[in-house]
Amino acid sequence: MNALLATVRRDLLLALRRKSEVLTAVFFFVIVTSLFPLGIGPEPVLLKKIAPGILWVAALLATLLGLPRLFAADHVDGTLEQMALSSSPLGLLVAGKILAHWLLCGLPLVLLAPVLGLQFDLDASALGILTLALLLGTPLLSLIGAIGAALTLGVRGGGVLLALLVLPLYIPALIFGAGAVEAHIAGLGAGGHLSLLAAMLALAVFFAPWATTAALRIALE
Amino acid sequence: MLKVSGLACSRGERRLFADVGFSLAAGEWLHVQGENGAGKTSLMRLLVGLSPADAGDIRWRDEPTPSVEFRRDLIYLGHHAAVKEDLTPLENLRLAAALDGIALDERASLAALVRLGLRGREDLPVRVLSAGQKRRVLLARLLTRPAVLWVLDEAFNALDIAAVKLLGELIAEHLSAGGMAVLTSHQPLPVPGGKTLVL
Amino acid sequence: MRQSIIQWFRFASPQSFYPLAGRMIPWFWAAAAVFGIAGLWLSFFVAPTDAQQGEGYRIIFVHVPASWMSMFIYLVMAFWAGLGLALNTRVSGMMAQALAPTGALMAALSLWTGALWGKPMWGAWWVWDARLTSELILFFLYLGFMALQAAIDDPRRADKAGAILALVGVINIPIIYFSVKWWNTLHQGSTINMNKAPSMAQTMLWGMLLMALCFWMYSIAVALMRVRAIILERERHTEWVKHAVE
Amino acid sequence: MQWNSVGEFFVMGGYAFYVWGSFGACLLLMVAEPLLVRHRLSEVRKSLFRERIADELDLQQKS
Repeated sequence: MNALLATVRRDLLLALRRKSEVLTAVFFFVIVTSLFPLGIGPEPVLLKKIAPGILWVAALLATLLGLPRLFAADHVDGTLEQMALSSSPLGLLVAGKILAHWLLCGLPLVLLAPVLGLQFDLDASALGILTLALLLGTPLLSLIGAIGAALTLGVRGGGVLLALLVLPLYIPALIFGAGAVEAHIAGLGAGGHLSLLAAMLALAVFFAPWATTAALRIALE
Repeated sequence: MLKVSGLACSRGERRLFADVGFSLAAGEWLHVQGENGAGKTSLMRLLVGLSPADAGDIRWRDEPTPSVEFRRDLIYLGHHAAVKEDLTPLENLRLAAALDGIALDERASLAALVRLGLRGREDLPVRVLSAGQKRRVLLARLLTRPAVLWVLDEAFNALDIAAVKLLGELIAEHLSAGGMAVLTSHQPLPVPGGKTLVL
Repeated sequence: MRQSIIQWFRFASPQSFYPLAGRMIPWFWAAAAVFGIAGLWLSFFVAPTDAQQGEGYRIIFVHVPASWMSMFIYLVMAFWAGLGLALNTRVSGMMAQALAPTGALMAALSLWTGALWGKPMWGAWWVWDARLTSELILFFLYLGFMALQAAIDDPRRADKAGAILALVGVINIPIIYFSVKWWNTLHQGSTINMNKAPSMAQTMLWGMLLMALCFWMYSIAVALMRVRAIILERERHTEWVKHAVE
Repeated sequence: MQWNSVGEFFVMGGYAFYVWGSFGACLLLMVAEPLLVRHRLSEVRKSLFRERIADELDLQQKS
């Protein structure tokens, strides 16, 4: 467990020295969501209807933006190799890296989403559901994305390939995440969607670090 | 303690080596020699468990590797710098130890850096150091991580005369304390004794 | 039991699997032809005209088998991939690699025939129906698998990476299908559902079954042909391959 | 049998384009795929054959 926390601290420290990489994802999220009203038109009814979908798709693409770097830098300078040979289990270190990725690329989106939701005329309770759905959903995106990042490590055209591998797997998260807000607005209650998101998150927490570790070992061979 | 037998490895369709075997006891070291492309680095990676062998058996304290115990006893330094450019040498040592689950105090890490001649560079980002100095930061891990088996791949490259001599001393100290080492190099090494394996 | 395991491992070597596959291929082609002729006869000459959809419904005789096969092949592919990862047998990875293009083809056929069915029935080439949407996602999963394998140069590494992806995909397919279905009912987009083909007559079911058998045999035959090509490509430097080819 | 003439069979009750488009696409792709695979197989065989001839020539030259 200490090794996990040490990895998180390490990655946060590294990100602190290179702020631009973290801020890119956040800026992307803010700009893309602000572009939609400009492209569609300022009708509040329409904007309100498409807001959950837009915010979710933007969040999905923003997390995707940071994924290629998740393991690449450590792979190039050889620290990943040292991690694989560390006396701590690689799975723990990988879990730490995924957690750090979420803290850097996922959590800022969760915190920003209510502010951006205001642009789309969502009311307070809908904003709350949106934030909650993103809070459950963005770690799921980081976990699934890590598998893709590990599989495409050091591979030609890795970035595009990563998107091709990971985006289809993101669909359930998108459906339930955006669906939660829509269901709430429609007065159906978001409980079902949110609990399904939580169930998928639990499944991913269990499987994804394991699959990522296996993929990393293959990439290091 | 380290026993290797019948090791075989191929890259793609090309067979690099087959039936490689050796054993090391406390205080012994092995010099792996061979031309470029003979498979020295591949052998090192097989040995530490980064890549799987086509055939063969590697045993550490009579247990098959890679085991947790083996990883705890092992330190492997390869071609890569394996240091973070944005961090200082001190931070690099401390974080590497933390990932291994080793508590490293300030004094021990400073002592390692001073020993490797990095006095005055502890708080500079590694980015601004020269290639040889980066290499020294990596080598400082030999002092901060208590390992029995040192596997050093081309560790003497990019080092100046003083550093080569220093690394030779470090290895000799390690051996006389009952450690073991596997080294690859083209040139003769400044370490007395040792077995030789030619690929 | 022990004997059969040993037997299995014997065929798991590319050298013995290559001629075995060669011997099996004609039989699967023959079976595909027989089932195909019977199925086509049933679907065009025995199955009656549908009261609501007229003759247009006959598309299900290829649409449904193609959809079934596209899903089934992914399962088989994941099975081989997982086996290769667990037992480190070389043929397993090659089988997984050989199945992927055929699976993708089936998914593409399912989408194409689905669109051609949708146009006269729903008045649109594409509707975001739960089945069509999951089929599209399955098609993307196949493309991802093939792209990943093509991008990695070392075939052994490509096999292993592909295996992990296939296993992750196989866990995800039910989740994706379920989520798309949920999404579909929430939005109430299309009301017609493909699996409720009106009053499925016994003969229709038989026609679909025979066509599905034809597609199945076809898939095996093509996959075996492709695996033979892959074996020769990968093992080209071994002695036996040099002697196997005249 | 519900077809009175060959022409009626091909018209497919007005759905000719959709029905034949579906069956035709299946037939086309399911003929094309084996042909492509066979081409791939014969390409490998040819290159293996070339290699063998080259090996033999190599041996002749040495002896």
